[in-house]
Amino acid sequence: MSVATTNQRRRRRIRDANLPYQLATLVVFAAAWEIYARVSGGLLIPSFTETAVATVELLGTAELWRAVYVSNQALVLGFGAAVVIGIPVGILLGRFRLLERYLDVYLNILLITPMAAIIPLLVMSVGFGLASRVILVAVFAIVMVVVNARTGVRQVDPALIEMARSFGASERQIWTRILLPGALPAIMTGIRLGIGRAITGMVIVELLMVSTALGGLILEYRGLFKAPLLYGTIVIILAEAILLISVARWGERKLTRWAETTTARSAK
Amino acid sequence: MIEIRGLTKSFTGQDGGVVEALRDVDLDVAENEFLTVLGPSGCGKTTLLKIVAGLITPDGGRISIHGEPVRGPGEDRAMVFQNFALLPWATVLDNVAFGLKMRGTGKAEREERARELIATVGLSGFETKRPGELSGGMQQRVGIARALAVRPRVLLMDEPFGAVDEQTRRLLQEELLSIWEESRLTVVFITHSMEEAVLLGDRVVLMSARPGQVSEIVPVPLERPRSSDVGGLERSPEYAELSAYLWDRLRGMHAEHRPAKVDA
Amino acid sequence: MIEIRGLTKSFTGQDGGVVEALRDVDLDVAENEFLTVLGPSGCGKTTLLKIVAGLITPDGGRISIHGEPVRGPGEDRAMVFQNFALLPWATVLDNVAFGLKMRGTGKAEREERARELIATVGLSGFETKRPGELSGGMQQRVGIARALAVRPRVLLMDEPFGAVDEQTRRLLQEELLSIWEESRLTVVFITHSMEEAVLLGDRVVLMSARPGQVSEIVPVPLERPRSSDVGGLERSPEYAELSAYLWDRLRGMHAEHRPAKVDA
Amino acid sequence: MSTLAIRPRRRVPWARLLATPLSLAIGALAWEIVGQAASVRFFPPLSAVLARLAEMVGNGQILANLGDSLVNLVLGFGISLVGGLVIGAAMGRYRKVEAALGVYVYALLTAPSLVFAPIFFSLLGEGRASIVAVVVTYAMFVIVINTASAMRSVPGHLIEMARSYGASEWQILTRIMLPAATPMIMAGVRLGVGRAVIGMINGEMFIAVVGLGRVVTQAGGRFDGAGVLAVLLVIIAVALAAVGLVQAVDRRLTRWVPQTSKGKS
Amino acid sequence: ADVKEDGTLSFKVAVTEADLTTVPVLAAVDALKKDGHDVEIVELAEPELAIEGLAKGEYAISAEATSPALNAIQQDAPIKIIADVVGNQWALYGKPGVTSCDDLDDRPFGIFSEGAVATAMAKEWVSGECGKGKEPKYLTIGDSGARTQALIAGEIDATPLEIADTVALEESGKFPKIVDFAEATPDMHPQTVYANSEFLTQHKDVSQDFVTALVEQHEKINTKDGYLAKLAKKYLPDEKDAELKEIAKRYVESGLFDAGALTEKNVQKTIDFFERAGVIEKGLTTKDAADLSFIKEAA
Ligand SMILES: Nc1ncnc2c1ncn2[C@@H]1O[C@H](COP(=O)(O)OP(=O)(O)OP(=O)(O)O)[C@@H](O)[C@H]1O
Ligand SMILES: Nc1ncnc2c1ncn2[C@@H]1O[C@H](COP(=O)(O)OP(=O)(O)OP(=O)(O)O)[C@@H](O)[C@H]1O
Ligand SMILES: O=C([O-])O
Ligand SMILES: [Mg+2]
Ligand SMILES: [Mg+2]
Repeated sequence: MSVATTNQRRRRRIRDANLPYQLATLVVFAAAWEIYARVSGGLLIPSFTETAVATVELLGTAELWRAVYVSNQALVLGFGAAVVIGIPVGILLGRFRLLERYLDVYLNILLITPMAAIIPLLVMSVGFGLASRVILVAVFAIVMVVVNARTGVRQVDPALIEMARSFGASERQIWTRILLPGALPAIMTGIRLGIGRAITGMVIVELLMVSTALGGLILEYRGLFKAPLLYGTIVIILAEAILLISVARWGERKLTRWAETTTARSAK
Repeated sequence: MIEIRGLTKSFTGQDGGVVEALRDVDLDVAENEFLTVLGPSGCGKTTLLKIVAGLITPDGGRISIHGEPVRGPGEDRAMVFQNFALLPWATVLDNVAFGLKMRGTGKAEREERARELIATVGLSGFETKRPGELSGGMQQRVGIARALAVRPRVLLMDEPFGAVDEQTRRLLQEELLSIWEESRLTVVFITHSMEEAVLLGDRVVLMSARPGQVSEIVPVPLERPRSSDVGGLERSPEYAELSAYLWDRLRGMHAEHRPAKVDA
Repeated sequence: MIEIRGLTKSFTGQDGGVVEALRDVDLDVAENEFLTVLGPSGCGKTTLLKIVAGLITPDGGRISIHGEPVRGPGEDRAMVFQNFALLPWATVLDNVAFGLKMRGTGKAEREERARELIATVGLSGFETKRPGELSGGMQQRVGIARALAVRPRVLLMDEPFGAVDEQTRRLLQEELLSIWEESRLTVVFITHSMEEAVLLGDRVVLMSARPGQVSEIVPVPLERPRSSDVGGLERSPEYAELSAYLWDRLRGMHAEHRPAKVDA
Repeated sequence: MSTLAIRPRRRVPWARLLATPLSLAIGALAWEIVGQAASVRFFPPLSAVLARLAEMVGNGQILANLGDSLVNLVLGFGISLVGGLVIGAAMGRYRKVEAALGVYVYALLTAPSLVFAPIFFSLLGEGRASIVAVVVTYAMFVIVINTASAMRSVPGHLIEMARSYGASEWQILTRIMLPAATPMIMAGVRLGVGRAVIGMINGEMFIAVVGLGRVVTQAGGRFDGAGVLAVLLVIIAVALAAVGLVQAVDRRLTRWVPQTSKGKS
Repeated sequence: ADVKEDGTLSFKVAVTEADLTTVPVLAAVDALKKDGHDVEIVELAEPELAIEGLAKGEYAISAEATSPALNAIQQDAPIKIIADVVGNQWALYGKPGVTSCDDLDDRPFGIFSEGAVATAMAKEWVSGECGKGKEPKYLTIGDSGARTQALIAGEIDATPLEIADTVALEESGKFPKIVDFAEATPDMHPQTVYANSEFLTQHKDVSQDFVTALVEQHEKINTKDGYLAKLAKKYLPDEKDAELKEIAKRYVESGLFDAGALTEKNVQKTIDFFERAGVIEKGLTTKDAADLSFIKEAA
């Protein structure tokens, strides 16, 4: 119990220590933005204050929340699929070298392919509905999940697998009792990075082809030169990304407290 | 009870080179014996132990326990690992209960048994800690408790105290001896340390490297029980004589293998 | 030559707790002395050594070398680290020359000097290897050569052989002794091992923990030179007596600090 | 001497060398078969895509635009590399810099960078500068983050060792921290170069329509599946070549890392 | 725009996804180049970007949808409409069997983004034609080509399309034209040429030369057989030849190219239309939005 509270206290102190610096950065950034917008802003560049006002305004509209709801359907389904498919595939690749050797090149290709370019083809094949949005979100996110799960499995101490075998563990038990928990920190990192990618995918498909929801709002505000609302929407999307990633980080910490690194920051 | 005849094992390294880890090893371990194995690094000690554990299949030769050929890991054997091999995410209790769980023991029974063993190795009160919160010596106690929990007849230990500091090591040696004296398990114990080999073993198996072979088996004339005063034993002339003898033998092997120059 | 008076040092842990690592430590090290420091884990041995090295500033007390107060790392001292602290990307030659480079020695001179030291520690032929290609014992030879290369008057060694296997350790001990006997450096040598403390030291400093204090200083009556037969020394009655005495003292300290139960 | 002089018989690891080409061949075959069987416009068989590619190369469309795109890539990646290393090193070394920038860098890493396209346009116009800026938003942050955590995880005892020999702050940075951090930094650089290629195409598609991005946009607009995939093949080849180049540099810089601890990507 | 030593100019003209409708503009630019001016054609991804650049004075001239220009003008951007690019080329197409608005009640109806011209015309038509309480389900698909595909694939029941996209559709004969917006909303000029006001005042003569050249190009297109197809081949080398010819023919037949078609009256009507559609606020006048002196001079 005492351990837990000191941990919390430490974490809180670190957060408190960071906050002034974070705020300072924000202030500098906001000031630079405000000045630039006032001096030489164009039609598409609102000032910081206008954007802040528009953001608050947007949050009070039903239209925004409807858009958030619709966009997030694709996010939840697509990202869920990426996790459910990606983790086992990653573990499989991490465990079986041969398989990995053959699939590695495709993972690399997936990692470097500009998905935006294939959106027209995707939309042609599965249409403009939820399906293409879900697929695109999944495709954006899954590489991160697979690659990290694979790395995680590779980092599992082989001695643990041997130990389990010495006690007669089956392959299934090795997966559930050794590989999955051992790879969990890396898997959680993959999930965190995957969320970022998933949100990117969600927005990009809406911007490029299926212009509903948040992407649709961006296009609309851009088309009407409502710059503050345009960037208000973008701020809200970024806020969602940060929120979800923070939740993932929190979950990561909860689930993998045992792996908290002991590498102290080098002096200074 | 353990009978090893003509055991051979080679490995193909990642670079395609072949290493002969064991050549023609013959060895018998008696029931209740405490056998220690000593030899330079890379001489095949771990390979030998893992073959006994059923984790590695030999290329040739026979190995049987109580007349039964070894075909894989079995309930009669349990291993204690050099680097502990504890699950970092599991509590002490779950780690100790791990072997029982793999063998399908029910929750209530395995926890009871685990608590018992935790008490035996002096870790009561630490049941809910995780390995990261324990010192090396405490971690290795967990490893020993885990192995003992499955009631093995043969305990296989691969340099179990190699990663533990000197003082803790002595305490663990004393504890291991008293556990062994009570339970009369059969123990095969690998070590790098001459003192340890002599202090613990009934016989010391000396192995030499490239290829890994049994070069000599040395009986230890020290009296039992030895658990009460490991420090005291060191003062006996038999101990001094034996350890000097082993040191000479090992230094010879070591010097042979210390390269003066390598071609890159 | 080293004079330590009333040294104190506390650390504030990450969790905000304060640990008193050293309390009121007085210690004198004579010119050319080989001083070994023994004590349970966490008693402040490393802290003490780093203060002498000038890497840590004490909270209170005085420390001077040849009457000069210590203000930071100095050219008169060199340290050998427990985990070798070799640069994994640099060759043996560059590692040995590292200290000289930091001190601005020219390339030709430092390479010549490095090759000399590499020969001294028996690593000629390995100049272009990287640490990853060497065994632990060979790595620590590199660490020792690096320290000797800068011609220190004081050699500070923090459990230098802790990560090396038993047999290699004995060889390194013999080598270190013969180097020291030739050069007559002043050595402060931390160890966890009683045998090592006795085999190497002129005096053994026994430290106790919480707070870290010097509890006793034990002179070693064994004859010099000892380098020729470390194994043989162990058979002498003085050695047996002294090591038994130290073991009793240490076991006492250790048992005191072995927690029976913790509050979670 | 004798023992080590025996050189182990080395076998060429054919199985490993052949895995990638073999795997690509299987993939290509599967693509061809599925493409033929499906017979739909959005998924033409490989042969059709290659034919289209040959045609596009023939009429000069690919090569002319490729050069343009590569300039964008090289500039953007170069800036990302320098910026990523400097900011990352500062974040890794100085807690205050990390405190000030950390959250934002993470936010930018995960943000859908495409939404910033109009900002770049407003700030930098439609020229090369905007596209390079998009490349930078795609590539830089992953380098920053890897560099920062690489610097943070440099073993403290190496720094202490250097200090004990009187190393200066600058010497510690250049002689200890940078080399020690290199493997992890290079992992970030490898990810960064892949992202840079994506940024290059996106910049060319969503600000000024130039380079390969222009070719792919036009093909997409016509729903010319073979055209899109043909350009995509070129882009993937460019990206794989870029990643391969980084890997080659990586191998040179990190030869010292022991095999066992050298995790892939 | 920079004035070079010999008095000629150096400036940029922005286009968004060059297609057949922008070809005459490109030809007019070439005429200016012949006079010694240095004109760079910039191809942008979105019309909004062109407007932004125009407002900042980075581009002298651009041509695309009228509504973003009006929107920007209303926000005090220094932009003026100076000529027509192409007449109202939009028509509403439906899947087989759809003939009136009532058939579309609660059916998927593909639109360009909110605020786009075609969307506004479609919505105005829906509100005028459909029975009370009847409304299609709008589905936003940002690209005319994509909407054509969606219509063919049966994803949507109806959508406004431009001529370029309808050729393939009409060939099949299965997809009926429900309404031609050129007839339903006469006087609407959805696509125009606009320019930076400062450029217009500082370089009146060059601006005039440009508009005159554009008018000439339009004239040639309307009078010389196959002239547009020839231009198209020159300026759109990547497009398929046969298809382009067919589309060019359709544009010419529809008589959509008439740079001088803008009048005070129809510009005001166009403004009024966008006001009704909610794309711009009330209060904008022809005088604010357009400078028709160039086309008058050219005529
Ligand atoms: N899986 C393997 N693949 C290739 N070579 C191996 C493998 N396992 C062991 N070897 C080689 O076999 C030889 C014997 O190894 P083993 O681990 O049994 O030695 P050891 O006596 O336990 O050494 P140490 O005292 O260092 O633990 C060594 O040369 C080693 O490199
Ligand atoms: N930088 C530090 N921050 C906080 N506490 C520290 C720090 N360095 C040492 N300590 C604490 O000071 C005490 C003494 O540490 P020190 O490393 O000197 O012990 P030691 O005798 O060298 O132990 P060991 O034998 O395990 O190496 C320990 O309780 C340790 O936790
Ligand atoms: O793949 C991306 O377009 O980011
Ligand atoms: Mg071993
Ligand atoms: Mg220490």
